[in-house]
Amino acid sequence: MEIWQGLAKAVELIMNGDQALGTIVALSLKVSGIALLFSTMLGIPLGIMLGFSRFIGRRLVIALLYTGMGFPPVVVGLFVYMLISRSGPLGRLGSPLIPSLFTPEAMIIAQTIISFPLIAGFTMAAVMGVDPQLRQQVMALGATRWQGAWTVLAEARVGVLVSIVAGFGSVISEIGAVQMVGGNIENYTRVLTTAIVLETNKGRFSLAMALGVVLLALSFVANVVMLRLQGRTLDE
Amino acid sequence: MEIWQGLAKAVELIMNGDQALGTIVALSLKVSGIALLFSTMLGIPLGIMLGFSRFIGRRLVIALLYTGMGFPPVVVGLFVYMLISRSGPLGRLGSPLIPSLFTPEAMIIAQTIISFPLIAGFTMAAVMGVDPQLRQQVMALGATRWQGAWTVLAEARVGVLVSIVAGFGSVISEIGAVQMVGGNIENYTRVLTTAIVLETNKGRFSLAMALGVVLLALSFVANVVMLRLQGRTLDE
Amino acid sequence: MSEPIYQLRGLAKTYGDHCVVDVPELDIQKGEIFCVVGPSGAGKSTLLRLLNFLEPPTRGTIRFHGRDYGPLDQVPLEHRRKVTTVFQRSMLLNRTVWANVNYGLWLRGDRSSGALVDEALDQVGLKHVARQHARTLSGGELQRVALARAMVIKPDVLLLDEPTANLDPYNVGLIEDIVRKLNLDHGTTVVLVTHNVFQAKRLAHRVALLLECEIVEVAEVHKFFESSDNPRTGAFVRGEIVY
Amino acid sequence: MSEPIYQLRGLAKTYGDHCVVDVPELDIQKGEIFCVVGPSGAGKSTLLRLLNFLEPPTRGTIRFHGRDYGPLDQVPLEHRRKVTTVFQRSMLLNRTVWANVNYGLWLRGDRSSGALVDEALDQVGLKHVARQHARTLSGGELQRVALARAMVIKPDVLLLDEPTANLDPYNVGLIEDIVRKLNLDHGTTVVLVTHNVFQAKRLAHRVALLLECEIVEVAEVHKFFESSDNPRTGAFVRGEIVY
Amino acid sequence: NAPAPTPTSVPPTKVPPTATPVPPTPVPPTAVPATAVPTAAPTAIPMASGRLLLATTTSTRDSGLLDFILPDFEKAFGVKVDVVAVGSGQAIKIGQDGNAEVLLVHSRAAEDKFMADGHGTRREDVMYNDYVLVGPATDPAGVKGLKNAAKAFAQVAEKQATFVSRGDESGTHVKEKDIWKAAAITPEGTWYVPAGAGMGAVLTMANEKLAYTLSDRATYLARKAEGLQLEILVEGDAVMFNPYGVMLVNTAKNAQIKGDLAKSFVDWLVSVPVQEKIGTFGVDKWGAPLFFPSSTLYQAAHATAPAAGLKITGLVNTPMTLTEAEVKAMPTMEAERANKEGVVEKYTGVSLAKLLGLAGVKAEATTLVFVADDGFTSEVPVADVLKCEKCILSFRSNGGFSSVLPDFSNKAQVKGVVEMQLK
Ligand SMILES: Nc1ncnc2c1ncn2[C@@H]1O[C@H](COP(=O)(O)OP(=O)(O)OP(=O)(O)O)[C@@H](O)[C@H]1O
Ligand SMILES: Nc1ncnc2c1ncn2[C@@H]1O[C@H](COP(=O)(O)OP(=O)(O)OP(=O)(O)O)[C@@H](O)[C@H]1O
Ligand SMILES: [Mg+2]
Ligand SMILES: [Mg+2]
Repeated sequence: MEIWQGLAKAVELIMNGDQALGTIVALSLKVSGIALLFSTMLGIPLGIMLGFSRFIGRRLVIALLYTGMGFPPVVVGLFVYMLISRSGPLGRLGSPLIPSLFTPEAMIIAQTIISFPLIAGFTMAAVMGVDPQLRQQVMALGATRWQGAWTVLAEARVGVLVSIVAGFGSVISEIGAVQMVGGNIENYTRVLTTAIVLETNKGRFSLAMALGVVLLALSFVANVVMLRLQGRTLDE
Repeated sequence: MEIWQGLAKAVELIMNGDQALGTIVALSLKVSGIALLFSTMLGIPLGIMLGFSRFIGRRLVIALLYTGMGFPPVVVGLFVYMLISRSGPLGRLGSPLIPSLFTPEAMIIAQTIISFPLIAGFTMAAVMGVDPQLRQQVMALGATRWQGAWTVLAEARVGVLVSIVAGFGSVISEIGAVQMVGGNIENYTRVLTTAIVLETNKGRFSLAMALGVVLLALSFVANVVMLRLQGRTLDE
Repeated sequence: MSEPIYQLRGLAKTYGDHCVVDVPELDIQKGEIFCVVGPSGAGKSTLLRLLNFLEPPTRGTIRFHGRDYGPLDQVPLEHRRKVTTVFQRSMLLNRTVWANVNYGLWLRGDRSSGALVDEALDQVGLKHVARQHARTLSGGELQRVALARAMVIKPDVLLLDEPTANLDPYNVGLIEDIVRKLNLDHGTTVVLVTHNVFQAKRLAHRVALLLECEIVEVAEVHKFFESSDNPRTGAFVRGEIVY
Repeated sequence: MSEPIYQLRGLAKTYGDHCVVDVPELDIQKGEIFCVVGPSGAGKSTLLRLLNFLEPPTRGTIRFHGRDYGPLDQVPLEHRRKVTTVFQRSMLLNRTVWANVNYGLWLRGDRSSGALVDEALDQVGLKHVARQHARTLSGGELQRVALARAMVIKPDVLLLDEPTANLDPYNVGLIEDIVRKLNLDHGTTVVLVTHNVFQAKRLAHRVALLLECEIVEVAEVHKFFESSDNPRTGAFVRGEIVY
Repeated sequence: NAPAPTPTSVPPTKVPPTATPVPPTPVPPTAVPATAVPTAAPTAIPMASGRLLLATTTSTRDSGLLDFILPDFEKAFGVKVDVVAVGSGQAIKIGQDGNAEVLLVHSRAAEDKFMADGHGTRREDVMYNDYVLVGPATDPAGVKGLKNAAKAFAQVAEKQATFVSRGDESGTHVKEKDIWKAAAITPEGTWYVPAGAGMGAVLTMANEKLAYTLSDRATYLARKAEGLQLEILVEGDAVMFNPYGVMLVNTAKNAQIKGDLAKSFVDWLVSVPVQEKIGTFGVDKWGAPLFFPSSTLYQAAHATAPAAGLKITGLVNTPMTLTEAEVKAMPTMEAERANKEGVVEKYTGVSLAKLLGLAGVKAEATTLVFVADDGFTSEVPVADVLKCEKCILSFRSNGGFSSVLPDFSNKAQVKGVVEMQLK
């Protein structure tokens, strides 16, 4: 059966240390890793703010954030495309700070936009799940704003962890946007997902499946490492 | 600029009550709605179980769940394709219970698989964030297992709500799998996302953007309704 | 005398190799107010959790309504529902006070008018906070709401863990009256954990001293406080350190 | 006498139109043990939150270390760090006991050996639970850990909200000794909320009676309990209902 | 495959649908006799309601062709045709798995393999379009107007001008690789961008990068109408033709395949009216058709048209009717002959001897009669013609044939030959 063929092929690819595969995996990890870093840096503070403060327009921001979780990647891709395209408002400037289309940098921008609402939304939920009295307790002990936020985050660690895991999942598995702004150029912007689509289009389903298995193995390992780093939080 | 053209076109399409658009929107909502229902029905109990109980292999299940959040939709699509293809292990049976490829039912299966790890993972995190003493309190008051679980869910409602929102976001914005198993057949399996990709490939960026805007408007409205139903939870 | 409501036999609870409760034999009579005193960390709250079947014991059994419940036994809902606890640290649900007090009734499928809820809130002097959100309560209000919530379900056994710790003298008296009334009018068996020796004196029929997981003495209240044979009881009551 | 550590002027806190604290004028002296008593829901805990700058008042100001803090003022970190509270319902972080007690020091960037932490735990008699997880503590242990956590940061002002509510007589005595010692040796100003009239008598220099958000009487401890001018004070002490 | 024919007509875009350029795959000269051609579309099977799944490549759907023709079929047969448009490879895979009834793809080698492996039970030519080399208007490699694709590619490589490749083993990509091979170049280096994306995406990318790329004409024209700035630089080379075939999936694969309906669909698709409709698609919008019909039936039918066909009749083993396209698909040769003014002119055409050989001249035949479209006739001895190596039937620049028999009298030079009769 093809599913087994796919598995067998995956093992074979990994065992043989296929070089093309290596390049693709490295690029996938690099792009998704950096995008995850950015979206964590954006999403967690926003999530904390939404979880802690009550301000006018907060509900609107939350509704927008929720909508952001449903941003179709291809629309984000389109949007980034239009912005940084040669004829787009940013691309026109020709500034070296603005990445060109069909570069890993453009992919990172798109993936950051895709994953940060997830991270912000879940961080907000996790932070809101922490008893407000604990926040008061922490402030009473002399925490600065940042220390207080950090402590509450640490208390909500399962939720925050899951938010980062979900963010990682959303970027590593994303196709529409990286295809759109990255262009799936071999050895340059081809990542695992676009490679999978390519093989699928060629009708080479078992190879596509094998790449899929590699991708899943990769995120499984990443998650196990994450769980390890996390220590015993989940068993508490 | 094309982004504005897209917006204008979106407004125009909606205003004119474009019939093709109506069909697409209805199908998107139907498929994603049913898939969300299924994945909620699967994911919430699993999340509760993982959050409440400590059993052997729990960590493994969690690591698998986290990995599931990073399932590339196209791989899920491929997997479902291989299973229910007429030459696949299930499709071969020719049972009327097993949906054929290129039908909305096949899309629902794929989307359910895609979204349930998100829902289960976040439900787990939300439930784990609830003080275990509250669970004891609830049991002491004479709750059955189910009532206890329900009450804890209600306490963790922000987190559970966000998990459902994220699940909705993941299915409504998903492309790879619906394209693969749905085939993007006009008036039958064409949903908003596949329509967007189609228009993008045709180079009709502003129409694609317009569809994207419609999709976002749709999930915005869905989220606002959800927040409304939720009452004041988020302001507490 | 009728059969005891609880019969504890060889009951023990340990965390790791740390013994928290170890009761070779203890009967609690139907309809009595049984008071448990003892230093901090002695295992009093743990004993109550065992009596409410919230945790399985490590060893031994609790006989309740004709059945022995050991470490692996599932306690059926109908038996669990005969007992309830007001915890030392009460947890209210994130709802209004009224909904919290109604919760036990709701669990039992009782969708009646809620007159019971209003009445219970009135008894604990908190009718005016019924619509308030549980999170806004003061410490003493919280404690009284927790008691009201336990009362409405009319349990056979009421386990009270420091029910007046956060209350002022007037409210302490109010709560004590309620407990006494429940015991007299409904025959509710009460197991009361308290550090307030005077309260134990005022309410209890029998008192037990729990010291480092073991029950050192069980005696009638007068005997316990006035003419205990056990020197450690006297020391505990005087606020001296006891081992 | 030196300048008071707190000067409250026209201070009020309301939730909606429900008045919770309303103090036209009150000074708390540096180095005194100031005790606040009053019925449940009077506003005692709220007053402490105001004194710890955890909530802004609705009206009025608190003068502290030469500055007036009103409804809109940000209290600088250095001033906030001079005060800490042991809450009525202490919240520990989801960590070990030791880490909890160390937390205040960690916040202040103090990465020293932790000898202070061990010492504080020893003082409250909990050296043996240092490695235990905070969630496993008994009620009384929790309360003592919360006190130890507040002590290690050596605050100028220590706000104690029912610090011995869950403790047995021996531990009550222990904690009272600690508080007295802190006050004598370090000159720590203590504001103590308690329902234990005897405790107030034992510890306080001055006592205030808070009744439905207003301070009805402030007096020297002996005067307050033995020869109060205010009939309501007497009624409160006797456990009668007071308005 | 047979050697590519050289088209002498104007590039396909400017040709009206009936005046087709040379089809990419030579049609076997044994065409269906005109009499056997059903010219009407198959009539509807009244009860055949249901769904028919057609797996096809994106170009047929994205160009709008299917929307243009399918409603007719749906109406006539009371069925719904579900179109799944994917990569050629994936479409073929879908057919192999038995998940579709009919395939409409353009990947000749894969199609032949599909048939050879028994996955399909019938294959028919449907139509073709062609590939074009597009690039920025500035044309940094200076290839504009070249007629030879390989040469243009070589020039792009030499100038190291950016070239975006589909890189996805699609029909287009395979064709591109063929051309590189013909140019004897292995494309490598930063200038060569293997994108691994669909045609639309690659055009977008080339537009953005000011690069060259090989595109099918349909997608290019569609994108051009949406504001693409690239221009056609090279077109018309015979190697750039792109034939589409329709295949019936083997009903033996599984019971769910609707074989009868699928057969009706194929019959319908290759029928002359439908083919003619295909030939008109896009004319109104782009001034030229996007696809050129090429089913056997269509070609046979159009062979009877007086101006565009050739009959071989009389004393032959197999009387035949050839379309102009069929004739042009045959191997060509050149002949020279002085005109009335004595100037020597070159003519391209098909060897008369070979043409006659196809039909098989009977031994008793003595005379060959050329019949012109205006009814003019002229006779020459058969034996001389069969011996003559330089005698051809030349292609006229605006369609039709002329006989060019260099060493024969002027009488033998007939313009507008529509029939060759043997007596
Ligand atoms: N957000 C709020 N909305 C309305 N009422 C509130 C709110 N927060 C607190 N209260 C009320 O304010 C009053 C004062 O609360 P506080 O905690 O200060 O009382 P306390 O004197 O500490 O009582 P106790 O001795 O019971 O702890 C209570 O009656 C409480 O219900
Ligand atoms: N999981 C655990 N691991 C180790 N020790 C535990 C665990 N859970 C509880 N303990 C210990 O068990 C002892 C008994 O706790 P319990 O809550 O029953 O005491 P208590 O008699 O109610 O004390 P208090 O009067 O202070 O409330 C405490 O010393 C506590 O630290
Ligand atoms: Mg206890
Ligand atoms: Mg209070």
